[in-house]
Amino acid sequence: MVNRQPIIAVIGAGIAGLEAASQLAALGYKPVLIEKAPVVGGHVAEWNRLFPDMTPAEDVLQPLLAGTAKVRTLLNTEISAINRLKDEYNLILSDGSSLLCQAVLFATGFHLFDASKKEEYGYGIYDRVITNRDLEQWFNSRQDARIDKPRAVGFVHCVGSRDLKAGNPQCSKVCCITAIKQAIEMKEEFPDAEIYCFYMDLRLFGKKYEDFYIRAQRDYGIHFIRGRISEVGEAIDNRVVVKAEDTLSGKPVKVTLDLLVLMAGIVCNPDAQQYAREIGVAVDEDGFLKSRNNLAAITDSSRPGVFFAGACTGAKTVPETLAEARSAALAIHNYFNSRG
Amino acid sequence: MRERFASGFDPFVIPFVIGMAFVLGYCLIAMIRVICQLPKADRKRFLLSLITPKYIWMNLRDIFLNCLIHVKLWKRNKVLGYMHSSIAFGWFMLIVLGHLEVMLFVPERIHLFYYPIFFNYFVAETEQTLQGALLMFLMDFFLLMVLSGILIAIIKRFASRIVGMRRTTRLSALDRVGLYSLWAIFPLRLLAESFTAHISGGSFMTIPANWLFRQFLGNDLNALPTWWAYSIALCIFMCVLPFTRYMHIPAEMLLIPMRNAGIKIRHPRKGFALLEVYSCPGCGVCIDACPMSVRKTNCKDATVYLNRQLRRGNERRIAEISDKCLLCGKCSAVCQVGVQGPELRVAQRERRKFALTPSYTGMDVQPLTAAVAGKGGVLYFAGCMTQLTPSIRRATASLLDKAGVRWHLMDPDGGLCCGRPLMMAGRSEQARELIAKNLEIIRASGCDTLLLSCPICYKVFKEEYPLEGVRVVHHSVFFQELIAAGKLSVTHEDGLRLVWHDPCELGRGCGIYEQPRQALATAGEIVEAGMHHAESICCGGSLGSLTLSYEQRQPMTQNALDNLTVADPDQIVTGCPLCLATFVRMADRPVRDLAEVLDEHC
Amino acid sequence: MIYQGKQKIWSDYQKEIPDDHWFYVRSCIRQSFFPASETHFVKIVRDLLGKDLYETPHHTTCGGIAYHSDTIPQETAMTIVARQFALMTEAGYKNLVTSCITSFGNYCEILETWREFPELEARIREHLWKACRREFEKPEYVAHASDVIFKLRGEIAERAKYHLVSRATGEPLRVVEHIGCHYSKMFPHKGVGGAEYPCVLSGMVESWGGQVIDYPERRHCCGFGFRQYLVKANRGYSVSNTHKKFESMEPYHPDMIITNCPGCPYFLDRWQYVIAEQTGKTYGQNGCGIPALTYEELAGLVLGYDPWDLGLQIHQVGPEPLLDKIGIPYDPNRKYLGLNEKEIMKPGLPTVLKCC
Amino acid sequence: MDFGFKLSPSSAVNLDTVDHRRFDRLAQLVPDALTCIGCGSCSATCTASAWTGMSVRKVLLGLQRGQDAEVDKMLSGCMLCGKCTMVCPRGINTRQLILTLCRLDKKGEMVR
Repeated sequence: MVNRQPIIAVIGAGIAGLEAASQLAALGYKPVLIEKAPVVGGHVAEWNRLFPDMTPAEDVLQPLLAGTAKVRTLLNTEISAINRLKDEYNLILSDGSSLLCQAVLFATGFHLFDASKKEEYGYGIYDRVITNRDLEQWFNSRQDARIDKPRAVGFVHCVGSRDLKAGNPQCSKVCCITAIKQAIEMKEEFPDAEIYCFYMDLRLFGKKYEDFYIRAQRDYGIHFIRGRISEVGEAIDNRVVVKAEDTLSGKPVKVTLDLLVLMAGIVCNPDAQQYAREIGVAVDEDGFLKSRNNLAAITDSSRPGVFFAGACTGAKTVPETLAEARSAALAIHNYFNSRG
Repeated sequence: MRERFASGFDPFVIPFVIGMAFVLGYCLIAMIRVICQLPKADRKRFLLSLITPKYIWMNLRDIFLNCLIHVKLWKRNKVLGYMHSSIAFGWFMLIVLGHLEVMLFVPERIHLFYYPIFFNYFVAETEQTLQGALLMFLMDFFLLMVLSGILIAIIKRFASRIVGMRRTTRLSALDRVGLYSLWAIFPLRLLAESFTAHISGGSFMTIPANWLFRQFLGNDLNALPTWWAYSIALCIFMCVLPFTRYMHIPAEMLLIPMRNAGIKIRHPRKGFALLEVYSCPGCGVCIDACPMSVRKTNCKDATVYLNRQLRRGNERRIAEISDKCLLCGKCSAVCQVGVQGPELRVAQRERRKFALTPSYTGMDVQPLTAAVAGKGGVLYFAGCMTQLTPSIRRATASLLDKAGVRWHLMDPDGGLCCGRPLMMAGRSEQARELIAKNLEIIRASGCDTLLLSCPICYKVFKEEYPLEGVRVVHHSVFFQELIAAGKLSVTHEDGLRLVWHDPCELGRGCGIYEQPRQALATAGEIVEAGMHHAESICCGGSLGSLTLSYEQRQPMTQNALDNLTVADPDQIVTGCPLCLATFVRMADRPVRDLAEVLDEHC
Repeated sequence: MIYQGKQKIWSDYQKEIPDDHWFYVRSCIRQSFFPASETHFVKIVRDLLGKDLYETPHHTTCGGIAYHSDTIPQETAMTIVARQFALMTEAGYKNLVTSCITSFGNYCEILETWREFPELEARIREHLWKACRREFEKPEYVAHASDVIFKLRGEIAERAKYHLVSRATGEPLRVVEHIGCHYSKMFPHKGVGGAEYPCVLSGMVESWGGQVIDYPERRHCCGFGFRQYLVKANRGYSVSNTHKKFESMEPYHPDMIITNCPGCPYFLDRWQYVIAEQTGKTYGQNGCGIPALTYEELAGLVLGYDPWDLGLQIHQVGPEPLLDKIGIPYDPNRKYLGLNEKEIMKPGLPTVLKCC
Repeated sequence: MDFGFKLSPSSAVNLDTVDHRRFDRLAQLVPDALTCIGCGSCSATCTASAWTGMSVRKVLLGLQRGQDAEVDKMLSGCMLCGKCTMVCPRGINTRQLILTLCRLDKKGEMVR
C-alpha cells in the first residue's frame, strides 16, 4: 500500500455521499466530499417531510452531518476534469486545484426531470402548474403565490418517467408514494379541497406504502384516477383545465383545478455521465451509470477504484440510498484490503 | 279449621288485589291485541287449534314442561334448570295447594281470589288432622323449594359464573324492581306464615320459625305488618310485570299454543313477532351462544337485546342489531322459550324502504334451460359459491360418476343465484323472481332429484321452491344413501381423525346432522367438536350478516376453528362451500368438503 | 399565463424557412371554397413582396383527403406526392410550399417515412417511373404557406394600412388562432413554435397589432375530422366538436378567428350557422357570429385589399362587424358582385344567425 | 331545421359538475367504499354480471363519474349472493355497500 490512509474522492454530498463519507472516515480512510452546491444534503435537504412516516427530512440529514463533521468537504466545487492514472485518479477542480485520490465514489445522485419538457402540461406557462419540488419548497417556506387556498388540486404521476417520448422510459420509483404523501399533506392543509391523483400504474412497493395508500383513500378521500393527463389548458380565471381518460370507465374526464402538481421523475445527473465518460466508466442504456453487476455488485463500476452509491445508478428511495452508501464504503474497504 | 274473621277480609289484601287485577287485565288486553294482529288465516287457524283435542293436549303438555318444569333448561344447565323450575313449579304448587285448602276447609270463600294466597292469615287451626298436616307439610315443602330457587337466583345475580353462565343480561331499572320484589315475596311469605303459624298451624318450617320468633318477640304485633309487606311485594311485582322481562311468564303461555298451531312471523312488530318479543325472559343464554360475542364483542347485539330494543322502539339500535346478525340460528337453538332471533331480524330487514328495487324479470335464461331440457335423472345445482371452491364440484361429479348416477350439471358456466341471500337480506319479493327463473330451468330438465352441495341453496330449494315430484337433497345425504345402498364403496382409513362442522343452514337450518357423520364415518374416525350438532358455531362467513366487516368476522372464524379442533382432528370437514372458503383462510389444518373426503377414499 | 414560458418554448421550435424561390402547390379545398385566399397569397408574396413563387397547372391533389378518409392506401398517396416532387424537380425548385395543411402533413409524413424506410422510397420511385416515366429529387425544405406569411409578417406589418386594433377603443382585437391538426401535431418540429403552443398564426396576429387569446380548447380539432364530416351519419360528432370549441372560447369574447388550414375556416364558419339553428345560440356580438378568416385574408385586410376582392362575402358569418371594428371601408353594394361586376346572387339568410 | 344530424352529447365526464352526493354519503356510511382499487375481482366473480351487467367496481366508479342511470341499472341487477365480498382483496363489505346504496336516493338521502 502506497499510502497508509488512502484518499477517496466522494463526488456529491447528498445523502449517499454523506453516508459513504461518514462510513469511510470511520473505517480509517480519508474521504473528500466534493459538492457543486453551496450546501450539502442534496435533494433531501430541499425536501420537507419524507414518506412513509412523514419523517422530517432534517431528521435524516442531522446524523449524516454529524458523521461527516470532520470530513474534508469542498463546497461550491465542480470537477473540471478527471484523469485516470495508474491505480490513481486525478481530479482537476473548479478552483484550479487538483486532488489525487486512490478511489472515486460517484454519489452524484439524480436530476429532477425538467417538467417544462412535457409541454402539454404547461409547466412554466400556466400560473397554476407546479412540480413536486416546488410543492415541497412551499411546505418549507410557505411562500408561493401559485398556492392560494386551492379548492381542487391535481397530481400527475409519471411526468418524465416511463415515457419514451420524454427520453426516460424508466420508472422513477418514488413518485407514486411521493404523490400520495403530498396529496395527504395538501388535504391536511386544505381539508375542503378535492384532490385528484392521475396515475398510469400505482407502484407502491415499499414497506408501509400500501398502508399509506389505503389511508389516502379512506381517511383523506383522495380521488385516484387511472389515466394520464393528455393536456392542460388555462381557463379564463387562470385555473387549469385538465383532460385525461379515466381508463377504468373508458371515458374522457375533464376537471378544472386550482393547482396542478407535476410529479417530475428522476433522470441521471448529466455531470455524472460526463465524468464517467472521462474515466471510461460505462453508462447504461437508461442514462444512469452502469454497475458491474446489477444484482451482486451494484456499487461496483466497470473500472477498479471507481464505485457508485445511490441514485447515480438508478432511482432509489432514501433507505436504499443509505444502505447502498454503506455498502459502497465496505466495497471500497475491501478493494483496498485486497490490494494489500 | 275455622275462619278467624267473619268478613273474610282485611285491608292488607288490597295491594294484592290491585296488582292481580292489573296484571290480569293487562294480559287479557295484550292477548286479545296479539290475536287480533294476526293475519286472518292465522287467527282462524290458531282459534281452531284451541278446540282441537290434539292441540289441547300438546299445549297443556308443553306449557307444563316448559313453563313450570323448564325441561329445556334442565338439559342445558342443571342449576339454572333447578332454579327456574323450583320457583315456577313451587310457586304454581303453592297456588294450587292454597286453592285446595280453601276448597277443603272454607269452600264458601273460593270465590275470593285473594283467599288462597293469604289462607293462613284468615284461618285458625282447631284440630290437627292428617289431611291438614299433609297440606301444611306440602305448603312448607314447596315454599322451601321456591326459597332455594330464590337463593340460587340471588347467587346467580352476583356471581353468574358459579351457575355456569359467562355473561348475563344487564337489567333495566324496572327489571330490577321486578327482580327485587320477586326475591322479597317468598321470604316475606315465610315470615308472615311463621308469625301466624301458632294460630293457623304450620309444618316443619313455619312451626319452628314461629317458636323461634316467639322466644324473643313475645307477641303477635309483627304478624299483620308482615302480611302487609307480603301483599305489597306481590302487588309491586304484578304491577311492574308487564313492563319487565317477567312478562315472559304470561306471554309464553300464549306463545306455546300459537307456535303449536304453526303460526309464523308475518309482520316485524305485530302479532306473533310481538308475542315472541314479550316471551323473551331476558335470561341472556343467547349472549354466550352468539358467535358474534367472541372476545366480548357485539354482546349488545344478541337476541335478548333485540327484544329489549323492540319493546323500547329504539329504531336505530333495532336496525343495527338486525343487520349485524349472522342468522346462524344458534340463539333460537338455545332459547328456552324458542324466540326466533333470525326470523325476527329478517322481518325487520323486510320492513326497510329502498330507493331502488332490483328486478330480474328481464333476464333471458333460455341458454340455461336449453342446456338441461329433458335430461331427467339427477340435476346437480352447484351454486354460486361452489364456483369459488371448484374442488367441491369436481369431487361431487366424480362421486356421482363412480356411483353410476345419471346426472347433469345445472350451472356449468354459472347459473342464477338461488334467492336465499336475497331472502336473508329481507328482499324476499325479489327472491321470488329468481325462484321463478330457476324453477323454469328445473322444470324444463324433467329431473327427479335436485342435488345441492351448498346448504344455503339447499334450504331455499327445499322450503321455498314448489317442486312437487322432485326430491331436493343435499349431497351429504345423497352420498350417505349411496354408500348405504352399496353404490359407493368407501375405504376406511384407520387413524384418520375427522371433525364434522355442522353448517348453520344444514344443521340448525334443515335439521341434517347424522347423515353427513354416517357418510364420513366410512372414510375415517369421527371426532366431535367442542360444540356440535345444534350448538355448532357459525364459521363467521355467513351471508346473514349485512354489516359485519371482514376484520370483525375474523375472530369469529378463529373461535369456530378453535372449537372444531379441540379433539385435534387431522382434517376439518364440512358440507358448505362458504364455510369451507371461510375456514381455509385461517385454519391450521386441511379443511375439506365431505365430497372431497369421500371421493379420495372411493 | 406566463408569456416568457411560451417564448422559451417557441425558441425551441425554430423552423428554417427559406426567403425565396418557392414551388407553390395549391389546396383542393381552398381552391373551391376560398379561391381568393390563394390568389392573394400569390399577389402578396410574388407581386407585392417580389419573391420568386412558381406554380404549375400540372399539379394535382396530394391524395391527403383520400388517405385520411381511408379510401386509398398510403403507397398511392406516396406516388401522387412523388409526382408533385417530380414537377418541382423539373421546374428546378427545391423549396416546396403548400397551401393546404393536410398536404403539408402528408408531405412531411411521407418524407419522414422514406427517411425511416428507404426501401419504400425506392419502391415509390419505381412506381412513379412505371406510371409516368418521371423522376424526382426530394425537396430541401417543405413549408406551409402560413410559414411563409409568418416569415414575411414583418414586411407585411411595415406595409400595413390597418392594424388589428379596435378603432373605437384603441384596444387590440382579441383573436382566436386555430392551427390545423396536420400542421404540427404529427411532427412538432416541422411547425413554427411546436405542437402545444404553435406561434405561426399568433406571430402574425401579434405583429399586426392583435392579441391572441388562449382558451382551454385551443388545441381541439375544428371538427372536420375527415370521416366525421364526410360520412353523414357521423356529422353530429363534427358539429359537436366545433360546438365544444365555441363554448370554450365564448367567455373571452373573441373578435375573430384566424386559421391556417383549408377545413378549419370552413367548419368554424359554417357550423356556427348549424349550431345557431340547432341551439339558438350565437357567439359573436348582437346575434352575429365570430368571423373565421384565413391568414391570407387577414394579411390582405391588413395590407388594405378590398374585403370583397378577398372573398369575405363567401363566409357564412358576415365580416362587416369586424371590418367596422378595424375601420376598413367597404361598399355593401359590391358584396355580391363578381369580378366582372355582375351579381353572383345573394344567399338566403339564416333564421337565427345574423349575417348583416 | 333538420340537417339529418344533431349535436351529440359529450361522452366526457366533467368532474367539476358531477353530482357526487350519493357517493359521499355512501363513503360516510361505508368508508371502505373509498378503498376500491378497481381490480375487478368483484365483477369477474359476479353471478349476476352475465345476466344483468352488475359490477361493483363500475358502480363505485360510476357514482363518482355521474353515471347515475348506469349505476341504478347495475344495482337493480345485483342478486346479493356475496361472492364479491369473498374475493375483494381490500375486504370491502360489498353487500353492505350495495344495500346501503339501494337505500339512498339521488341526493344521497336515506329513504324512510
